[in-house]
Amino acid sequence: MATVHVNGQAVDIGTEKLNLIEAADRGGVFIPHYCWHPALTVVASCRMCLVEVGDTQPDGSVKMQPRVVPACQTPAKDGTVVVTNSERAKYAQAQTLESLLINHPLDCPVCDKAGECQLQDYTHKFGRAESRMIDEKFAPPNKPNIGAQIELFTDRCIMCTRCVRFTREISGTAELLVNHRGEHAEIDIFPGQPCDNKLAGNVVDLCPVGALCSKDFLYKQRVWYLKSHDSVCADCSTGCSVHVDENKDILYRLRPRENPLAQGHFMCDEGRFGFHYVNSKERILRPQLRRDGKLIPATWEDVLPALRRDIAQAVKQDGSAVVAVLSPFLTCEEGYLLARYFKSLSGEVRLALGPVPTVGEDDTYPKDRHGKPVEPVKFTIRAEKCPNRRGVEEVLRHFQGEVIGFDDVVRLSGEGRLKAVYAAAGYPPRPGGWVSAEQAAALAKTPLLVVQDILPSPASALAKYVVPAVSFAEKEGTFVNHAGLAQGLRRAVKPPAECHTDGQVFLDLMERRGLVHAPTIRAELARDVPFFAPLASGTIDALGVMLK
Amino acid sequence: MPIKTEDVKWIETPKLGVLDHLYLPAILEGLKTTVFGHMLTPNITVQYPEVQAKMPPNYRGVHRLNRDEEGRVKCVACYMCSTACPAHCIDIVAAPSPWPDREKYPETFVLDELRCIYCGMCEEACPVDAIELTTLHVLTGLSREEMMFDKEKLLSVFDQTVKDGTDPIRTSAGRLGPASEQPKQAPVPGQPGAQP
Amino acid sequence: MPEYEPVLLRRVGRPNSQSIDTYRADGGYRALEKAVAQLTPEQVVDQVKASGLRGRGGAGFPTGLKWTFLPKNHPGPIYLAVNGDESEPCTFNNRVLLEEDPHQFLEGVILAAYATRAWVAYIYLRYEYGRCYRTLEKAVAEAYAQGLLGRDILGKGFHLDVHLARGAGAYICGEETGLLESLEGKRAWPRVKPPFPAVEGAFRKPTVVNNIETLACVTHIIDRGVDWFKSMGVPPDPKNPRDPGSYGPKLYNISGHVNKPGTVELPLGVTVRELIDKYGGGVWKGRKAKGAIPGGISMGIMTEAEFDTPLDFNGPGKVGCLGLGTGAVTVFDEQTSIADVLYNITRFFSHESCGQCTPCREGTGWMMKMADRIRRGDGRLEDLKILEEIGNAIGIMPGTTICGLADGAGWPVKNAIKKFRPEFESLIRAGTKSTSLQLVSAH
Amino acid sequence: MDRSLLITILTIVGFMAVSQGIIAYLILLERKIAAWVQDRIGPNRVGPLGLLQPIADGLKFLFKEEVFPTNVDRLLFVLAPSIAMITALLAAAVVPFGPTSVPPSTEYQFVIAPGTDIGILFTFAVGSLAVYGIILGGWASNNKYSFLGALRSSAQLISYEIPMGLSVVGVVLYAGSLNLERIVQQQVEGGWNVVFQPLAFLLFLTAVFAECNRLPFDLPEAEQELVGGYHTEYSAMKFALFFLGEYMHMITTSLMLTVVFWGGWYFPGISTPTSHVAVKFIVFIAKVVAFIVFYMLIRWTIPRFRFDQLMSMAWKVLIPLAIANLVCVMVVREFELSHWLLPPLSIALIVGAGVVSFRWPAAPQRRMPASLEPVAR
Repeated sequence: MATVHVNGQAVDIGTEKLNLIEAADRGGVFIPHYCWHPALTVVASCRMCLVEVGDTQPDGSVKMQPRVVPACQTPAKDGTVVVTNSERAKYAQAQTLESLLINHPLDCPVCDKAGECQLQDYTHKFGRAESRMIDEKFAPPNKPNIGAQIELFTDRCIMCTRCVRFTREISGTAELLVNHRGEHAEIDIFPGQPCDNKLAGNVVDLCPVGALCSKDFLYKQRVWYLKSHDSVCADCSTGCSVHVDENKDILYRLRPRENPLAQGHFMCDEGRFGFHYVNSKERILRPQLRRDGKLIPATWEDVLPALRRDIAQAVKQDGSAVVAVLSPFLTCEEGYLLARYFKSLSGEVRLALGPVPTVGEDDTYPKDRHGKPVEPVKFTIRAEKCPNRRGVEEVLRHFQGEVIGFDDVVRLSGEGRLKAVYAAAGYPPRPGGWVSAEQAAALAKTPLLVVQDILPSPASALAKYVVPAVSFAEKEGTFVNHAGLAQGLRRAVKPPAECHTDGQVFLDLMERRGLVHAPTIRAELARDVPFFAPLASGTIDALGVMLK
Repeated sequence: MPIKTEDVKWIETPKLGVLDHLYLPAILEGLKTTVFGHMLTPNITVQYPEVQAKMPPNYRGVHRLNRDEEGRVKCVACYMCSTACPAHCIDIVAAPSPWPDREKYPETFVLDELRCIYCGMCEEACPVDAIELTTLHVLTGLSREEMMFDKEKLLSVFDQTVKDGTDPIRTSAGRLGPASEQPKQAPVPGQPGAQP
Repeated sequence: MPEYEPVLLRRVGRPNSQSIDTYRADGGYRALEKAVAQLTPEQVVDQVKASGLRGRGGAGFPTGLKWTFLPKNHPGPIYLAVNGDESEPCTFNNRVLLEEDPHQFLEGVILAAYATRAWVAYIYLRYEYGRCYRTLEKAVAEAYAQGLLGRDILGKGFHLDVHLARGAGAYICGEETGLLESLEGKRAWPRVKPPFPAVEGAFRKPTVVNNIETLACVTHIIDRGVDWFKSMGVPPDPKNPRDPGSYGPKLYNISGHVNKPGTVELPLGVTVRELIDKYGGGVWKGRKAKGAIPGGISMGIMTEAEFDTPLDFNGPGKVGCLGLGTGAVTVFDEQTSIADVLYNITRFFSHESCGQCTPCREGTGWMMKMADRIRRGDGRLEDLKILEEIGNAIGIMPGTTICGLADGAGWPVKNAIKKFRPEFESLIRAGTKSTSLQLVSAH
Repeated sequence: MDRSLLITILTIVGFMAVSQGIIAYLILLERKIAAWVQDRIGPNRVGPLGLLQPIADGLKFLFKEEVFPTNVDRLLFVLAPSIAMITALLAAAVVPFGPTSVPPSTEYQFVIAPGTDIGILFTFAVGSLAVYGIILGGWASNNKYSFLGALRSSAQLISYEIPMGLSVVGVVLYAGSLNLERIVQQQVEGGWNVVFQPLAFLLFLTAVFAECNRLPFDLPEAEQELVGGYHTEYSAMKFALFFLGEYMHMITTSLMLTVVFWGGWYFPGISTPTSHVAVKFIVFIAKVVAFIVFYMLIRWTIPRFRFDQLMSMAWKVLIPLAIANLVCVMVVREFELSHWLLPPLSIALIVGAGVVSFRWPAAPQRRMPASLEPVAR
């Protein structure tokens, strides 16, 4: 058991190997830092985390070191004494901040980072009010094409080299480098080799100032307008924990949320920039039903009773000819409600798993210079491009023991053996789509085809009923990732005016009263399905719950 | 923030004399002020609309968007004004600027003059002195849409005020703050500070 | 004091001094043979330790002590890195040694490798030292040919390979860990210490880094014995408990405004005035000296009045300089504007700062900007205050940087302002340009 | 038909008509004076110099909707403004509005009811009824503010009746009559009462300000605190009636001041008993107008009293002084001392009051909490 004294307060750090920044953090003392990042190597070059350090001698006295030392590089040992608020430490930090601002342009008004900029924050908290520098600042030209998604505002860089180390240590692609020397040092790329790896977007998050900016988000919003919601990325089965940033119900960006159980600190660009369909103008905005061969917009008041009636009729004719397709983009709760609805109509109704989009192999990082993966793996982009196959499968297994594939549904439908298909899709737009034109034509042979989806697809064009679905950012629920980690989705934006969340639609189909409330349903799910038993309380904390 | 003790000014009740206790002298004094101090002095009211009032230069009226020397909009779309605005009447859409000497410019800039409370916070917040409140105070319109001033309209207010010579004066330091002035000397290519 | 007989430079100027044959004829490789035959590596280390040899690269760290820092019984490999990146301005003593007598140095390398049980020695040479490189290349080939390098040296079962590496053209490559980074083919960004190179150096293996002149001295310590070595120099200063004494010969460079610039070998402890007047032929054009840089510009500045300071490891510290440094004395005469000196110094360090640590990267640049402004006559009195403050605040001594470059950058600035403040103040008050700029505008 | 009855009816009609018209223009005058005092111009849009403004106002009052809030007592709600108006008018019945002569006289008397021997009593009695209208109005409105206004009004009017009555008793004693014509006549013979009883005049003046609800004593309506007080819920013609009542009150009290203290139509050197009746009339009216203007000027000069100040002034200052004044007059009359003794006595009383007030032990001060005691000044 090791005890560290942080500003006179004893902090027990157990047996963990921590540096002083982490140890002080345990004691509630924040030590400012730029170059240090828990996932990257220590270079101790920004000199922002300078503190006074001492050791407790065997006789109990404290021997302070004669100079300030960087906290990031100093391991916390039993008896280490850290002083962050002494005149000397504060002076060293203020001096570093003044230095950083020597060549940093004060263009905060036009800088996208303003508001979440660590240089701003630390200067406010630890720095001087005014710079004494009166000479001209060195302002190298911007590099707008340092990456397809990244722009480098060279003059704002404070040379923490987090981005360089990221590309070398996490992605392994090593596109970024430091060029020139001294105050002329700048981040650069090799000519013609932009930073376009699949994790490149992370350097924007890593950048403590506004030097590396995401072109996707550039100038779209000032960050202080954004409201952040904890959620889960729905783009692959890694299930990265993310912050969903929105303003006035428009989704502006996703940022990775540190979660050691899920993905660590980072997320891939596919997920990061793949959310734009949520704001799409193409979305299915209201329920539609087919009358005289044409799909016409309708109200929920019309559609829901008709839907209930038609499905009940089909079940009455032949329960086994009714199929509900549960896409792996449904939350566990939604899958559970839909399964329960159909199973309550008849035990013979069949439940199928929607198509599971899979692209290539799992993509692991870091890579070596030949693009081959290197051990140890620090980040994985999964081939399975859906967030909740495991969760939905577990629900299906519970209700009918086996999982019917989507191809079987298409085949049965093409053979004209089905009376009704309810396809709860909710797929984001990805190349190829979730259903091809042929598959859609086969599905359309079923007299009652209900398609619930976010965007129009060949299947929705042929469906008898089209029901709007909502995206991951608009609903609450649980996703279970590839490893069995159940994470909670929080609603970040309101769905379009006439869209009901999928869970609400299922609830209404069941004629259960009230609004859908994820924790309640989750508790029910945990009671009914043993796999989800750890979720019995209905709540999931920010890191999620590991299901076995 | 609590008020500091040294900032508190204590005022004591003045000691009244015998005459003061009679009240009558005070009443007469008051009447003197009423009659000779105000009633018989010239009026300062202006007969609007026959006579147009000349507003003091720091009057806060209709906004304008300033142009720089090259006639481009000075605004850099930093949203400081819309952030500072207590009435949430400024709506900006930023975009990468088409000019090399700055990074950002307002693609659209819409100010709802009906919603505005003319507090001047936008002017205070602007880091480049792009938005200013002019002395124009006659603001009428027949529809709400008409009162949504867009970028062109706000720039035209600038043109008009410049033509009329009714530039607002905002600070004792001069017409504009130091931040708004571009560096005077042309940057030498290749030298530090040269713009890309 | 009797006329000193040079040891390190004894073969300089002799015909064909670079060849192994003449070297052997002059008694070369005698020490190596003696050591390999009679001494264990530990005994070699002990001898060097006992001699009180301190690193000639600038910091003056006891060489024997450094060697003992290596982990005991390490499975290897252990590396010996030789710091030949002599880039301190006005310093050229290594060059003389390499160009004129490479085998003397090479013998030191082999001895050091023997003592430290290193398998491989990397000689990291400043890129600009092309001639040194070629001489050394030839010398190494000769040594290999005679079995002094390679496998089973002198039949005693110890191996050593020597690789020459040419530098990357930066001052920072001369910093111990910067050199190692550069050796590994990376950007010469000094490493965070700990771990020290003796534990984790080149290619993450234990590494000893020594200066060329130091290793040349090792040859003679083994050859002539500890007592000979200790007979020269200055004993420890009783007033300075941290001074272990300065023993042995030292190469001094004299440059700047003197009549006869060059390199001389003298026992440690000669005074600056003696160097200038006796060996440098006095200040040029009959002028008086204004000051001098005692040992490379990172050591600070001495005024004329301080010229009687002895140049040993302890001496310059007594007048506020950082240390002995490389022993390269650069003199500037009374007509030199101190603002020019300051600008030159700050410009050098701002150009050479590696850009890793914020205080040094930005501080050196800022100092240059201020020095430039003062030089152009636009200085402010508060600039002096800021310069002094930065000089004090950057470097490993206050703890704000990784390597010592910033200390070296701050020291001369502090010295200049402290020792020449009246001149700065009158210059700033008058708002006049410095001498050099006046000359430029006059032409 | 009796000729005198005809004259009386004509006088009534004339007085009513003219006074209403005058009131309308008094409102304009008040607005103009307010504007001038505030460096403005005042109403000038309707007609030349805004002279048609009263007509516009009147028309507006007439055409506005008669609002009856839901919970009012409808009967009293309508009755209240009428009472306010009627009492004000009734009070004017015995007050001269022009030159008069001592009854019995054959000359035309500028009074509606000439020769009323209880003239002053009548005026006071009827004038005091005005509070009835206000209280009823405040009560009937069923509104907190109105009710508070009404309560204040009742307390205020009852308090100020006493010093008003007492201050006039001195004059009445001196003149030996309650008949206003006689009081005028007495002043024609013996000089203006204001000269002999300045204290009584001041007391009366103060009291009538309170009686008329004029600033600085307009607490019953206090816009800032009570949103108009008793007339908060009133609009249109009913409101106008309150307004008319108030202005009628003002006119009546101005007439009273002129008649009782300032010698009515008499002005030494200009308007003597032998002067032409027109001269007398003009002098009389000039005095009245001067008082009305004085009312208006005071409105923009002195801020409103606090209610406790108002009450303490009535009970602690005005009433004792009025009694003292009365005693002085009684003493002079009883012992038939020279009436030139009265002015010094009166002034001595005023000064005495000031000295007493100055010397009086200060009312208990509200102490600051110790923590807020000034530390360094």
